[in-house]
Amino acid sequence: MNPKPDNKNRLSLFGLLGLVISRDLMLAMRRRADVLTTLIFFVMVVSLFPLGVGPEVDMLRKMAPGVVWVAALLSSMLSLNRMFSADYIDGTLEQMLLAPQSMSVLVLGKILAHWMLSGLPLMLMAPVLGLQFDMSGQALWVLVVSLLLGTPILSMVGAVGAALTLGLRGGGVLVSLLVLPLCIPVLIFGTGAVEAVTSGMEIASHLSLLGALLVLAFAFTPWVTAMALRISME
Amino acid sequence: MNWGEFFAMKGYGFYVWGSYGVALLIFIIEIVLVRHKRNITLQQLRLLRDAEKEEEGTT
Amino acid sequence: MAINWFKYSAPSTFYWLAGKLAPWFAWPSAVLFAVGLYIGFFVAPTDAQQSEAYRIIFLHVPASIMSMFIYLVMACYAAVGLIFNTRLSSMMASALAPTGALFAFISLWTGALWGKPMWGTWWVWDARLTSELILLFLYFGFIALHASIDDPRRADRASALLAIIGSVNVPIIYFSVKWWNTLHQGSTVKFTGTSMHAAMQQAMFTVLVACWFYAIAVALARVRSIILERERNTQWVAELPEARS
Amino acid sequence: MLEICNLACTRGDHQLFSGLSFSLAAGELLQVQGENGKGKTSLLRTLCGFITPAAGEIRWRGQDIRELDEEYYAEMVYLGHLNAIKDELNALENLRISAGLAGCEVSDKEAIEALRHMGLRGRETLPVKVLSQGQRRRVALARLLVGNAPLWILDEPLTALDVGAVGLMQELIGTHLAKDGMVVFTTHQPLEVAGVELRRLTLT
Repeated sequence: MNPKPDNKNRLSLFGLLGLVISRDLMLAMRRRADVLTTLIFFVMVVSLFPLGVGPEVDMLRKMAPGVVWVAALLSSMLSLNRMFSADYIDGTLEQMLLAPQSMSVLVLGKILAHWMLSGLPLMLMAPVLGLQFDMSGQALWVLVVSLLLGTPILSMVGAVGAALTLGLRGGGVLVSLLVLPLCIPVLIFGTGAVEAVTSGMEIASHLSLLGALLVLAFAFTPWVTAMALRISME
Repeated sequence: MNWGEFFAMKGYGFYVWGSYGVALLIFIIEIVLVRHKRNITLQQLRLLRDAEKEEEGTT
Repeated sequence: MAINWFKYSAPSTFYWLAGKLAPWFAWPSAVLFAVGLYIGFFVAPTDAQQSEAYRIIFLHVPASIMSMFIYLVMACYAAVGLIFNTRLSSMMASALAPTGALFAFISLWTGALWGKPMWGTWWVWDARLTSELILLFLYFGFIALHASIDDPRRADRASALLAIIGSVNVPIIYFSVKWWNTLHQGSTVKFTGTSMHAAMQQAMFTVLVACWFYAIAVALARVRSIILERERNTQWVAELPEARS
Repeated sequence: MLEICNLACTRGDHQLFSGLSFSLAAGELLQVQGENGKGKTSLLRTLCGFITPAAGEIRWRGQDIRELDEEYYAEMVYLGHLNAIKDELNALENLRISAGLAGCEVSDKEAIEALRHMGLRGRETLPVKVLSQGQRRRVALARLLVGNAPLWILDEPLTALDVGAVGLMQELIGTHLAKDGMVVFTTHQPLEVAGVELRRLTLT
């Protein structure tokens, strides 16, 4: 009987997480256009709003958090398709399912990489756009914090949708149809925090609810996504 | 009570009958669709079977 | 008496059973609708505040309850199908989805027609209405996902996962919308605490049972077509008298 | 070691095969044969656990692979029709990442050695984009050299390979079998390994 292979060179879970993240980042760096398109889309959508509703500063200031958040939601939908489809097409996803480590950790790595490439740039970009809408410094600060807490949730919930619609015709539209309704609480609390600070109310409750959603999503979505991927690969 | 008064619903006739009318319409459409789907499915089954019979006949 | 329940979970037996049961739900449903609406329109008195417009309630409330209830039942069926790999429960889930979406739509429609004369507007961003709208979106998502996957097994499993996630999310969405709403404007929509007349309750309850029976009848009828479609290559379908030309 | 009992597989609503039983012991080579559409790939994908069998079970070291899960995956390698190679990365990076996904860390030295063994000397740091189909396949096959999994499941390993590479593949399989490895594969080309009896399984 064959002895079981030795575990000398076995990769630890954190090693795997690091490997997946660095791989996705490296791939994105060699294909920068994809990341930049999403970011430009975000900037464009936000900039279109004043043109649509008129340049009154008071109204713009009131709308700003909502506009930024909706634009962030839409542009993260755009980038969702990329999350698994390239790996699905070239067979890497098959190999990932055969990884002798927890699939959830692998998926978590991909989600984090996706966030670094979509949520993080949006978050860094948001203050500049907020200035276009004449937001106060304090409001900008809260906006960034709310995006920091909220955009990872978008990536996580989005991952489930992306995994379920893997390889389907019309997957791009379908994924938005599935994911957008599920993201409504994030939108509500995200914009709520910014609105609260501009109207002088306390913001802690909004942000802590957002944090609670983040923890909840962090606990379940990698696992659910892994399950969805198995279903989609069958 | 006369029927004209009844249908007027004290001025709210449009809203009340609009609700019930549309609901009725939706129920009827759904029932028709379910029946239609059943007919289509049965028809496909028959076609499938006829095609198989013909194949058996020729081979 | 020992009944072999597993026997009824075989599609071939259930096809027959559903055919037998459907009329037993369909006709009582029609009768109950008639009775409920008779009580609602002729027995129940005119409301002091809302005049005759309140009579929409006999349809609106049962439709709203049904839309949520059907979603839960659908998610349960889907979950059973996913966990125990029983084909029939997945088929039941997909048979229920369109009916649930219809009830959600009726609920929104009647809500709008009720809102206009009462609050002067077709739509308010109230927690209840908004959640109902999102529920309709969730139904659309379920149906769309199921429809766009060709392999029925994968379609069942993928949409089951979606239905479960949706049912976890519905309460979160409801409370977040409610909170958002109270922060914004204070709830403009309040069901004033007028004690409901007994006849009103009876009418509403009767229509609710009628809707329930209707949903069961339609779902059973629909699941029969789904069973035939999925099992078309089996021997028992080939031997069905109605499939003979 | 690998036992298949009464396996059945359905795709959509037609049955590909049923009642399939066989077992594979250390050092054995099994070729799965059959016409197109008879379920060769589906059988291999079922062995990988991608597809849930409609009936029957697959056991590895006496336990169901569904229960073993990660332990089983640590002991097998699968190479499918798709290479799992990224165009944007170079051969070395590709190999290191795919080995990492398979759970083992590979040093640069080992990886370069494996690639050279596969006849890719001098092309280790070129982006895979510029390589030919056959060379890409070799990059994918190099994965077999860096792991130490006893079970190899290879779906059409010889496609796009030239004669030299086919010989290399035969040699590779031979060494693996000599080390008490196991290979299940499908192919349209003849493949012979010196000194090993080839078992055949035909799907009808």
